[in-house]
Amino acid sequence: DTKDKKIALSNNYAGNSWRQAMLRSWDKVTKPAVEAGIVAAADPFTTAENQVTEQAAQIQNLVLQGYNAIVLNAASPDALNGAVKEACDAGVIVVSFDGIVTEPCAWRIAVDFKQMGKDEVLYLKDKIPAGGNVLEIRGLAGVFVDDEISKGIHEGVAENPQFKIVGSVHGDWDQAKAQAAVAGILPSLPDDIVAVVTQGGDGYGAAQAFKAAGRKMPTIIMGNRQDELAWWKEQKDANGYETMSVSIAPGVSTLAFWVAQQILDGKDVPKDLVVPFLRIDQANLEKNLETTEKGGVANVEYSAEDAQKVVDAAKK
Amino acid sequence: MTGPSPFIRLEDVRKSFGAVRALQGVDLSCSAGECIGLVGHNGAGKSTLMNLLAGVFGAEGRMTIDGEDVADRHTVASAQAQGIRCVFQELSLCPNLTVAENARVMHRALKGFGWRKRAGALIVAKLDQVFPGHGIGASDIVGDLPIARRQMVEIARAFTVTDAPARLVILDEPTSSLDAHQAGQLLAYVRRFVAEGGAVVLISHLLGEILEAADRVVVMKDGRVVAERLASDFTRSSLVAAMGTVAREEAEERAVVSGRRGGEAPTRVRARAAAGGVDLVAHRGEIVGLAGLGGQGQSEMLIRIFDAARRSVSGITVEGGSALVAGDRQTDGVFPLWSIAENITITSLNRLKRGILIDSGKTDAMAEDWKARIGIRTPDIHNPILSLSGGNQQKALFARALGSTAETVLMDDPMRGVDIGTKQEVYGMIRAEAERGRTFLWYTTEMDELKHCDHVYVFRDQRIVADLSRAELTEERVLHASFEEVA
Amino acid sequence: MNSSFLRNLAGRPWLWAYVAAIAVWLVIVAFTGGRGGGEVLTAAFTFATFSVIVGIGQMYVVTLGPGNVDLSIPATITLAGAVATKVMDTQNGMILTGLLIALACGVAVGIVNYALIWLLRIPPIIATLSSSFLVQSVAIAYGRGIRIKPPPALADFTTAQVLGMPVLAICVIALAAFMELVLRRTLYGRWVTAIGQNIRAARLAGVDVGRTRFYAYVMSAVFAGLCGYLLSGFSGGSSLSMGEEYLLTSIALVVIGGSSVAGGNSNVPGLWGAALFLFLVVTMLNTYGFGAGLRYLATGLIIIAVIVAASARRPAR
Amino acid sequence: MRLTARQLRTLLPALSLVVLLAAIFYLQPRAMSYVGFNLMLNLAIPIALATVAQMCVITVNDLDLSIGTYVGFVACVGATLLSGGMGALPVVKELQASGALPATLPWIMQTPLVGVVALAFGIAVYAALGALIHWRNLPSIVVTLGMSFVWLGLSVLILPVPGGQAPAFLRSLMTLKPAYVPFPIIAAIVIAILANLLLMHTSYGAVLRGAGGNPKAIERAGWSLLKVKITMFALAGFFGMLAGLSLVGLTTSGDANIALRYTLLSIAGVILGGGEFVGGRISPVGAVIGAVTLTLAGSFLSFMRISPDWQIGAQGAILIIVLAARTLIDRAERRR
Ligand SMILES: Nc1ncnc2c1ncn2[C@@H]1O[C@H](COP(=O)(O)OP(=O)(O)OP(=O)(O)O)[C@@H](O)[C@H]1O
Ligand SMILES: Nc1ncnc2c1ncn2[C@@H]1O[C@H](COP(=O)(O)OP(=O)(O)OP(=O)(O)O)[C@@H](O)[C@H]1O
Ligand SMILES: O[C@@H]1[C@H](O)[C@H](O)CO[C@H]1O
Ligand SMILES: [Mg+2]
Ligand SMILES: [Mg+2]
Repeated sequence: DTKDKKIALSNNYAGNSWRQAMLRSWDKVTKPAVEAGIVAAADPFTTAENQVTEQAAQIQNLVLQGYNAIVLNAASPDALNGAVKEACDAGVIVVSFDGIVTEPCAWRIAVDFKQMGKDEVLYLKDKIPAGGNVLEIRGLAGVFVDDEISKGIHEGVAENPQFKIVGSVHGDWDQAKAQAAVAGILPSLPDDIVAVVTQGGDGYGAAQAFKAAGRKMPTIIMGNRQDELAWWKEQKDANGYETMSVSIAPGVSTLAFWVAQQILDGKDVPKDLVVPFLRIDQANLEKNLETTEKGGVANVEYSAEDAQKVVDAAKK
Repeated sequence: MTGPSPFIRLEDVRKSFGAVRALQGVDLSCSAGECIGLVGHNGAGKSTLMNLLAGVFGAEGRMTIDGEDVADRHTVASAQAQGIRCVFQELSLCPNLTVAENARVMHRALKGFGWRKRAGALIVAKLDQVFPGHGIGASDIVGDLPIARRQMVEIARAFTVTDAPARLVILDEPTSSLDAHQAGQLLAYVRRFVAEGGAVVLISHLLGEILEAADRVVVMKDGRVVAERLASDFTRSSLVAAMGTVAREEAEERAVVSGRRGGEAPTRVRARAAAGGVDLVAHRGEIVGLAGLGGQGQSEMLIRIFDAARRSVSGITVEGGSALVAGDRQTDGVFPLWSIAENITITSLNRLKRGILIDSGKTDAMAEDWKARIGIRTPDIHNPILSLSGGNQQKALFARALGSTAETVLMDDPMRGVDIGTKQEVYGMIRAEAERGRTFLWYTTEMDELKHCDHVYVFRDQRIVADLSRAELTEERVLHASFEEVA
Repeated sequence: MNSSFLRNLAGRPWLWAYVAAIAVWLVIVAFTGGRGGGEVLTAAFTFATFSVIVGIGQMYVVTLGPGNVDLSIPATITLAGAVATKVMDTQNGMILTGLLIALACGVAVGIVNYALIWLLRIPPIIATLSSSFLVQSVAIAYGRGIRIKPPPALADFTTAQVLGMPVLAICVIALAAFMELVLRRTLYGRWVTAIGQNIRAARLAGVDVGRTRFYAYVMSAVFAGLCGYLLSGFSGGSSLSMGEEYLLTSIALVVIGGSSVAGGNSNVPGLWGAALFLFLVVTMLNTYGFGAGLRYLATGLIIIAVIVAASARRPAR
Repeated sequence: MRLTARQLRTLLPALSLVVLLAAIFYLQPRAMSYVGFNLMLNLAIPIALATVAQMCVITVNDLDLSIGTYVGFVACVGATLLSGGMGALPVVKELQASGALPATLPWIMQTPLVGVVALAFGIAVYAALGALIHWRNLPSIVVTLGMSFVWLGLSVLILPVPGGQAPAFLRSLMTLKPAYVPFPIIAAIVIAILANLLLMHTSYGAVLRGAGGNPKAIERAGWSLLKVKITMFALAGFFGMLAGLSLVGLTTSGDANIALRYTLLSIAGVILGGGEFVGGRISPVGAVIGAVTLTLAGSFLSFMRISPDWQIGAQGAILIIVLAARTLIDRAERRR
């Protein structure tokens, strides 16, 4: 019974569409849960700037406010451990998702980002068996997610030596920044780029840069943003363009919410849970585009039952 | 040449700043127990010479101290160790520090436990000696003090002694921000200091001060010493003649043109009195003096009037615009990154445009015109303003205000550091402008300058306590009004 | 005559930004063996354009003297972009309305900034930082992070090129020339520089200090608004993070471009040199395949090297 | 006894701190406890130290835009070199995993001394920057802007991904639980007293501050401005190092992007504490209070429970309110 338990969402960044969708999903699922009396409160908190120190302070303040559980999208996998440990010691349940933490006392709802990067290459292997030159767009330097996805990509390329990464730029998961970085490096790259591997939120920018340079459009892996999907659809209709799109669904915050609720309810939940990433292919592009809000991110939200299934699967 | 065994000798020293030859072969010697008066026009090289003595920069030529040639290794630190102190023309205190801390900055010996107390005691004791009744505390922040008190602190600091003696104290226009009373105190102390065996070099454009305090007078012109005699051998006019300025002092005595004073002429400025004071009123074509001891609210009044010409200020009305000549040129006047021309024209730019663009032909013409009219000593008006000597910078500020269209010119003790020849010219200009209908409000700490005014308001404690007409104006009456209730 | 011309040129601090930009460009071209040099320049001009737009506004603010800086530029870019794209809603007919609204966002932010500085006497650094948080919140609440496509005509205009030169860059070069003229040859420009050197002296010389500063802060925000508008046209919509990189960039342009951070001494040509230089440095390091760590390190060292080289040539004072 | 305007202005930072505390206790009475202070304030320690570092630079009319990334660099060094020597570097571990390096490393690669050397290098770089800025008469903003990239680059090289482990002594120091008075409060008081002694009470401190007020006067009094700049920048490097070490002691591991925000926070802290950008007018005690106020402002907001859309804006609003209150009191006092 969790009807007088309070849950808080600690979020370090709200400045992109993924995070906005994440917050909206949280709202959409937790409001009815609070109204139905399943929990007493489910308040979201966001720091002003994307900073470890600010989020650490935020977690400490949430502990002070007497929340029973904190659902956490962390700015850093390690650097919040001090604050997380302090929360655990105060008897607070900490469930991390997307940006997970390594502190053992916390739960982790992880996406296998490394696998995600690898899958991109595997897709290319099927689509372009002959291989060729690849451009890599990375995320924000020094951030765990960036490193994991990139590692996966490089592992994939190592296993498929017909592909060669001829250039690598940081686009900070931002369309405009990715566009500038790609536009700068393109002139120095060979003419025959067959594919662009990305991390999400940068595919459209890459396409723009190729278009502006008058280059042949390579296969650009997309990251589930609506503008990316729309562009892909446009190209598909015009010339049969083929690619795939993959990213973590923002609605995973709602899964974390239910997991926290179940732990508070006394259920036995394993510390490490894995959720699949959300992948869109040529076949289900239209369907996903339809359900994705204009300008938003393709999404999946979780119900209590969905959460139960994920937990059960992990126990096996 | 004179006096007993000089301990400092300069021989044939030269100093150039780029193309400017500031010193072109100067000889000077300095003995214990004498006060040397150093005079010369603006830009003659006086400050440059003193900076050399103080070790601020090196020069060509020979310099011996106690018979030892130090020309190549004379630095600020070694000068101090030799007992040479300097009160620079531009303020050299740290405004963010207290009076005691500023004393510490000067003395390396003031360190270790209790240094603050010792520094405070040292400087306050010296202030008591030089300026009795100064009203300055050791823990006062220098930036909070009015400029006169800041100058007093700096002067007193130069005379304080810790480990190194004070053998020669250089005073570069020390009285420029002091009122007559404080200046008198300083000169009296200089005489005492000299009597006790110290040496002083006193630079001033107030020849009265020089003749009163100095034993020997050195006259400089264009980077050279052109005359050197005992003070008693000079009279005011022979000194002026030696400086090479045409003595135009007779002009000063010219009668006031009638009709300028009050009455029918329209009112230009009216400032309602603070409780218990007199109203300030100035008419078209009038020269109105603001007198009293330093820091009694005269500058504040000028600035309020200045503001009132631009936006409404309660109790003050101004007709026809106003312009201001700052006396504290470092903080109130000069734009240090700009050329002389840009500094002169800033207030008049509205008139110097073609369309909406500033016309450099017109600005240059205005600057050239004023360079000639007021005698700014520079080969090129596009040189930086900071390349000018202090007095010449002040002239540029005059040009800025007089060159504007403002009907009322406010002058905040504007003659600080201006040489006597130029002063006479500026006085003439002010009179001529007044005759043409301009109004002048003139704050000055020099009694002589009040004589140019049609009437004078005496300030005390932020209020006007007396309105003296030209006929009533005497030094006694001004002093009387200035002190009245205090005494 | 010839030597005085050279001396004159060497005395111009902005020269060094161009020297550095050209040097970096040569290094890039050396990598590709001469291929793609023109395309690199096209890209450089394309992206430098946006930095220069905000750099101009920042420069006017910085010229006002020590402590004056506008940290709200990124948030204003974001807000203007979000509001404009939402209002235009992909319709070509709304392009002008969108522009006006983006500029109006700038005016509003500028007024708020100056009100904080003037009414509440908050130091500009903190005032504009605080207001940037507020503006960012407004942008979030208004746009909710949703990315709306710009009207096609706007997108076409912002990406158009003639002979490899972006049309937008040509417009902004003209804008920069105009703003240089304003700085050097108008009353307003003189007033800004006077205030930057000595604010008290400026007031006593009859400069309308309050209004001059007000216009500078409003101008900076308006340019940020314009940048947000054009940027969302150029990159296919607005996003909540679109302004982020312009915080450091706008300041870096001003200082690398040879303006004095102590105020009172600025120039517009340097902004273009610095903007090209900064873009080319990143491109060069990407081209040579530097990892993120080495890239940051090299960027920092190059910036310092340029500023030291420039200082050596400047007159002593 | 009536307060002068200046005295009141010095008291203002403390006053706004008290008001903020009162508001916090009203919203969340639980904060008024040993644990409460610990939780609210332990992250104020590194901020206070970074603020003091920034203040040293501001004293001589410069600004340090690199303090945030420098603190991050120190944290990365602290979490790697200082705890396990070169053996703790991810690069080395990778090489070991791939077999390029032996599983057990020689002594020289395991000694934390390397970390001490790296920290000393940081301070030396700061001192050199002071010298460079003085010699070439460079604008500090540009140089430190460049340095901010340099430190970030070095941090990413040391720790490409967040991680590492803070040395045990830092961890236990930062989690001290002394009797009665919470550790953060003791630390803040010690920092304030230390900085105040150094800059406001020593006799050379007067010279250092004087160099901000009127550098020419300091030079004319025979002091070396070069030495002053070097001293102040080295001090900044020293306090910045303490900030980084205390931070890594709290977070337990390093991250290149950990303290980017400290640059602006530290500037805001100095100003909030009554310091000014130019003229050498600073207040070390005020700066520490300013840093604590900024930290508490975060707690206050979190206790207020505002809609997430407006949470960022509210942080701006609170900065404005704290500073505006200062201006209003200031103005009321002047009118009196
Ligand atoms: N730093 C400098 N750079 C260039 N020229 C200088 C510098 N200092 C002084 N000069 C020039 O040297 C000459 C002598 O100046 P100095 O300041 O010694 O004159 P002064 O006799 O003290 O004049 P005043 O009575 O106006 O103070 C002037 O022509 C001045 O412009
Ligand atoms: N940096 C500079 N560059 C060029 N000229 C300067 C500079 N600084 C000052 N000046 C001006 O050059 C003038 C020359 O000064 P100096 O006293 O040597 O006069 P002069 O031209 O030799 O006079 P005279 O013709 O009477 O001998 C100074 O009055 C000063 O205003
Ligand atoms: O921006 C998003 C998210 O913040 C997430 O952490 C990982 O993918 C990135 O693209
Ligand atoms: Mg002089
Ligand atoms: Mg002078």
